Amino acid sequence: MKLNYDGQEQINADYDAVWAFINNPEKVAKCLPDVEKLEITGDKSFTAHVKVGVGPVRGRFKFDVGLEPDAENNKMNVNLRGGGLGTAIDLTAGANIAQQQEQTQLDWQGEAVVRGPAATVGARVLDRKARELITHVFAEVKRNIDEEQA
Amino acid sequence: MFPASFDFYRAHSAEEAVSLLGEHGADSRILAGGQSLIPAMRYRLAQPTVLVDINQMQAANYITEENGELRIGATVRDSDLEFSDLIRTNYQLMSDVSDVVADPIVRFRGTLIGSLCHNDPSGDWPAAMLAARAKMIIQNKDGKRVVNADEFIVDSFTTAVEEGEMAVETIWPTPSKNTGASYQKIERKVGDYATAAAAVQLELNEDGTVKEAGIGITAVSYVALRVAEGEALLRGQKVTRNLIKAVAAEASKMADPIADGRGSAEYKKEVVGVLVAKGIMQSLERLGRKVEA
Amino acid sequence: MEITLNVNGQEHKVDVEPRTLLVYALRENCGLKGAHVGCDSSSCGVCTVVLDGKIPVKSCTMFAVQAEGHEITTIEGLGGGANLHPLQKAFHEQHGLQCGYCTPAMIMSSYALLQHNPDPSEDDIRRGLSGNLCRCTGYMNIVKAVQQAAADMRQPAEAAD
Amino acid sequence: MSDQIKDLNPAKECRAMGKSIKRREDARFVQGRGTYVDDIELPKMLHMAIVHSPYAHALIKGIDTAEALKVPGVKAIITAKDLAGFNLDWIPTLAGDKQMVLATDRVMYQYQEVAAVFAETRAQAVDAAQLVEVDYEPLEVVADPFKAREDKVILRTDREKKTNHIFNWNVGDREATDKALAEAEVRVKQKAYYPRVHASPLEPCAIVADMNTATGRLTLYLTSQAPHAHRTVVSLVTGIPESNIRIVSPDIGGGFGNKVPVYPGYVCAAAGTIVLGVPVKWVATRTESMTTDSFARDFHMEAEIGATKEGKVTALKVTTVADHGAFDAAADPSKYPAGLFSICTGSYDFPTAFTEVDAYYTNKTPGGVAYRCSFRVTEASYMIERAMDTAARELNMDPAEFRFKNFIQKEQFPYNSPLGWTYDSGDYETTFKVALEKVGYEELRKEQAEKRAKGEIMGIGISTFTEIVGAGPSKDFDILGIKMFDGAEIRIHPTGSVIVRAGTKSQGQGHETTWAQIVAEELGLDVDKILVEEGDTDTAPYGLGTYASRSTPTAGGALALGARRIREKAKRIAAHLLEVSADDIEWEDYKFQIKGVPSKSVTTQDCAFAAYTNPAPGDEPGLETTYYYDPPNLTFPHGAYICVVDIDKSTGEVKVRRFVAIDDCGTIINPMIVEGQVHGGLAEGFAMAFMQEIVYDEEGNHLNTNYTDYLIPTAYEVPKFETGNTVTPSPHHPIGAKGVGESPTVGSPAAYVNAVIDALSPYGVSEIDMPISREKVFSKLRAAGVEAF
Repeated sequence: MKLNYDGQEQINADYDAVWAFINNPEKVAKCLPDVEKLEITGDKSFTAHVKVGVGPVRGRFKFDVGLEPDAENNKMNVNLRGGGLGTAIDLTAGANIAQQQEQTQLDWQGEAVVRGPAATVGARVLDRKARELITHVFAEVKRNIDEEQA
Repeated sequence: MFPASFDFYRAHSAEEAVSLLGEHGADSRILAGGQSLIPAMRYRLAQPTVLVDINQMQAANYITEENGELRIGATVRDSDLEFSDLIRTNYQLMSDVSDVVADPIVRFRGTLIGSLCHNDPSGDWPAAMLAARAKMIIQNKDGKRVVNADEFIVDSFTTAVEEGEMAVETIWPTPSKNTGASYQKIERKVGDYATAAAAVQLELNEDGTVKEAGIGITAVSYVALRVAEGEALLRGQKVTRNLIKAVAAEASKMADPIADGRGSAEYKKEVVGVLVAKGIMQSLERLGRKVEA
Repeated sequence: MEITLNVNGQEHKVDVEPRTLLVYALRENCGLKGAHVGCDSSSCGVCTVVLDGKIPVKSCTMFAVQAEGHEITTIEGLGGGANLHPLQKAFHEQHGLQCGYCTPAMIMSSYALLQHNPDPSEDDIRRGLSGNLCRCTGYMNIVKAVQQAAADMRQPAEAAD
Repeated sequence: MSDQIKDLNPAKECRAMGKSIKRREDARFVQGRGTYVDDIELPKMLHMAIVHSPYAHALIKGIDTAEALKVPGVKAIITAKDLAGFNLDWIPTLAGDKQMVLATDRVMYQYQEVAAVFAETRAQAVDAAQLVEVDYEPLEVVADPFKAREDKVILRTDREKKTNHIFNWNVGDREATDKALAEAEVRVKQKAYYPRVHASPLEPCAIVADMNTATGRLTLYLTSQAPHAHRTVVSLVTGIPESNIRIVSPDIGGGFGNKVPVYPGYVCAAAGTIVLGVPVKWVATRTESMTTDSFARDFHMEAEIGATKEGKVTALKVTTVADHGAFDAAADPSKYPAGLFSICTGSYDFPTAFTEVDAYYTNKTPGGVAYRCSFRVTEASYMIERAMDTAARELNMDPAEFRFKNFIQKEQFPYNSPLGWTYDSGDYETTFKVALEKVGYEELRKEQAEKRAKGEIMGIGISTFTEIVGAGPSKDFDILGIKMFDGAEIRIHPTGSVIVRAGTKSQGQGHETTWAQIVAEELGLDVDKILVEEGDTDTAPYGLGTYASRSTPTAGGALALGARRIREKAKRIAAHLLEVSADDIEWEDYKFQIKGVPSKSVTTQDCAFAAYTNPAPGDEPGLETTYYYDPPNLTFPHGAYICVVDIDKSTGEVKVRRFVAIDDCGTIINPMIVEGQVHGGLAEGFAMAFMQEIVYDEEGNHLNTNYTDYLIPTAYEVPKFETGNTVTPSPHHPIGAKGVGESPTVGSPAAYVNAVIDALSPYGVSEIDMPISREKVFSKLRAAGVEAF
């Protein structure tokens, strides 16, 4: 199943600060919820072991995450591939970054493709949880940068 | 399919269960009827490391009616409700639901409180709980607390029951003689989750106007929803066709379903209104009343 | 862990893991192959056995450890040889089975149904058996078989009236 | 079977044909003592679990089994690389294509098998399978045959031909048909999609594979509808001589065509026992069954009928796009890649016709089994019966009247159809009249008119179908080159008891009873003296198995003719016993008697005793035979089905009020069993019309992988059926029988669907595809402005 999401964050920092943050795998990784184990595998990639739980559906997912900055277009693309519980998840997210006076606006869109038992058994649940997850990540990006700035 | 390994404990009292949950933390689960949990474990979508079985808690197996309330313990099965004369006579909504929840064999094992705690967004009982204005008693190591239906239902598969807590009793107000109710469910076959469903309970005044209305809908959002606007429209009014249409429209308006094998979002949104309407009409019929033109 | 299962009036001491489902304990530890497995989702009911004389359960959706302390009845305990249960006889006489895979469960489910409702209508039977799938018979003759067995089983009581 | 009691044995009955003798196989089943593959346990047996791909189309960059191998109890894990060592990484399909056993460098559909784990317990095997890490690189997915047709992504890179097109198969006169259509006064087009479905016997596929390393003998206990064919395939694939392979197909928990193919799981288990030297058991989970067993149908069809204004049909053209999945593993006779789809002219006398089928690869599970169907006949019958109704509506003619106008007449048989078949016999008018009378057609139409006036919704649906079964005559029919005959062995023991063995394999059809009835009737022996055995390749004579309603037309013929051959010899013995010449003996009233002298007679049993104690001089002792029957033609059962539905305006719920089914399957061996088969088939037709469909999304995700979402109807949903028969024997079959197991699945879907369309036709509805959900009906009613309440 294919799920589409989008959202927006206003960050109290300038473009450069935001750009630096989202190019740093270590910092980006910290924005994922419930990370149990983290391996930085390159200057633009990391592997995260994440605990997931939706009601009775609980387990550990492993994600390989790659950051693909597109400086020319002021855009950051994120590819996330992994899964657990027999399920494969491919998530691609793109964020357009634009400075507006003192703030920087992050316009993001994401598309998640879920394959395997969770897609069949849990469509009703996954959609909401995936939305929560991706919203959480960008909210955390904002919160962390805001904190850095403060 | 075969579940992943876990440790198995038997609790003989709620205190013991709560203490075991406290000891083992987030990966421990209560095993009541197990009719949702065990299949999830067979698919290994759920892999709890500790199960606390409460089935031998004899003291939790009760259905009692006193002081205008029905109290039901944690090990009461759906079939206990289905075959209970008390329920059939005095609790129309509960009786309706207990006839259509899951399939007849699963009902012999599945528990009412277990279903409520599982809080499947397509489950039957949460919608009924809302319509009937039922409550839940939750126990933890420090004691008990009571939450009403609206607070109990938090999110998909998430209730007010926190880690280390256990729901021990559910309380359903005894409907007055002037109360009619109906559960309207569309399912693709016996045993299926609802495509959409509506629980309706109407209490009438002597003059036929609505004294109190309860409407819960399920399978049309991330949790069961109370159609509060619809309830408000009904209160104090004579039930006319136009009023029913307006209430149905409220249900459709607040429904926010996703498309799946059971149907498109548009269909579910529209049909849940039809089910609310049918539920109102049947509630009235059961009181020997007709919809006014 | 070692547990004791009381199946068809006989005690079986078996060594199982907590995760062992009752159906596999019955089949592989007790050697009773009448209960079958047909799905992963508690949908098909071909594993149905009866607890405590009248409670039908899908034995794939219960752990063997949970069955301790209960009397379990499987198709093997219902009747056999020269003493077939009226349900077994009726399924045969009404051609209520074809491949036989769902049959033991269908009979056990019918058995429990008749404990709760000795004189079921056709609708009661169709509803009551709706937790058990059959792919061969189209259910027509299963309904007839349960009706015949119900009548047979009521007979002594009715004769006494 | 010492526990078998008198009550469960059939009555002593030598005049056995046409009697509702109770089934002999029931004794073990009602006591829970059948033996299915999963019931078989062997010493030191390991369990196998399979790792499946979550991707529908991806490259495999690596498989890491290190963690999985650490799980306690795990003995081995195999991947395609290991299989390649035995030349078992690819196997031939029945359709002449090849398919991967375990994914090689890529996966071609979701849930494809990637690795197999062998462990001491099932749970350990699953524990380990979860830990096998596979590194995938996703590729673009093609999950739609129309997208596949564009050839933008070529799926089968292993083939020389760089196209997703598998075949074009056509029959009939294209030009003449186009011309006739162009000249027709009325032209009616009808599209219909027959959804992808799964046969879903309740027993999933299973195997216990046991290689005896001391003797080199491989025994496979297998859920097999065709044990002999499977043994030949295993021999061809592994190089092990057939004499060293024994396939035992024990009790089978339903087949419906699902257990005809050779599945990768079987091959992995066999490889496992060969490598490990201990028995290996694999029982598919329901999820595995739903996702990796061969599917059925998935035909996108379009029919065009030409007719005169008076309602006489002049031409038929049917074109089809077929989705065959990742490999062409359709189970059809070799010369018929689209099966017997060219029966699509049905029961009607079309002067000219043309049909063609184009098949494509997609990233879906391979297959194309004949699910309770004689090779694509279900699709054909559904198409023509839907199109005939549409044409009747277009002509403003009652669908019954339109059918009467166009039936092939009784006098026209044997009838040569424009698509090349010779129909053996039939009496369509009579059968249809019986059905119309039984249902009270005139009254129902009146009731419908009254209801319509009140705004109530009721429909009547008709299907007067023709089947084509009994594949088949060796001049045209083979599978992998093996001709589609069937064998029967009859051995009469000195005391007159009999063992009958056949190359068929019952999965619930009741062969242990009906085969005994045929032999009893032919030889005047009591049914309860005749033991029927099937399924063990060491003992049963060669035969192609049980599917496609072929058992009675093929093995039934072998049994009757085998029995008659025995009767010829018994006659010589009778002559010897009665001290006359064989010419003076006649077979009369189930006995051999001196012509015209009933008091001077002996029974077959007497002859059997003599065959061992007092053989006729110059004659070979003993009394047994093996007969291989090669049918001269197929058989053409037919029927008339009428369905009555009521529709709830508010929810779109369709209630089947009545269903009348009159079948004509020729001579009836056992009416009880025939009726049981019809009930079952009508229920499956109902399931397809209203519930069953395998659904994929565009990413190739299989969306209903278990029975919570793939809907199998229960006793509560399935309607009641009213059945009956007419009897038009097959002129060429030894006992005139035609086969019936599939007629109701073939014939009924159109009746259900036509009823719903008939009900909705006042609202301008002329199209609705299976499965008919409430949503489809609800939406059509709302679109037509019908208020819900």
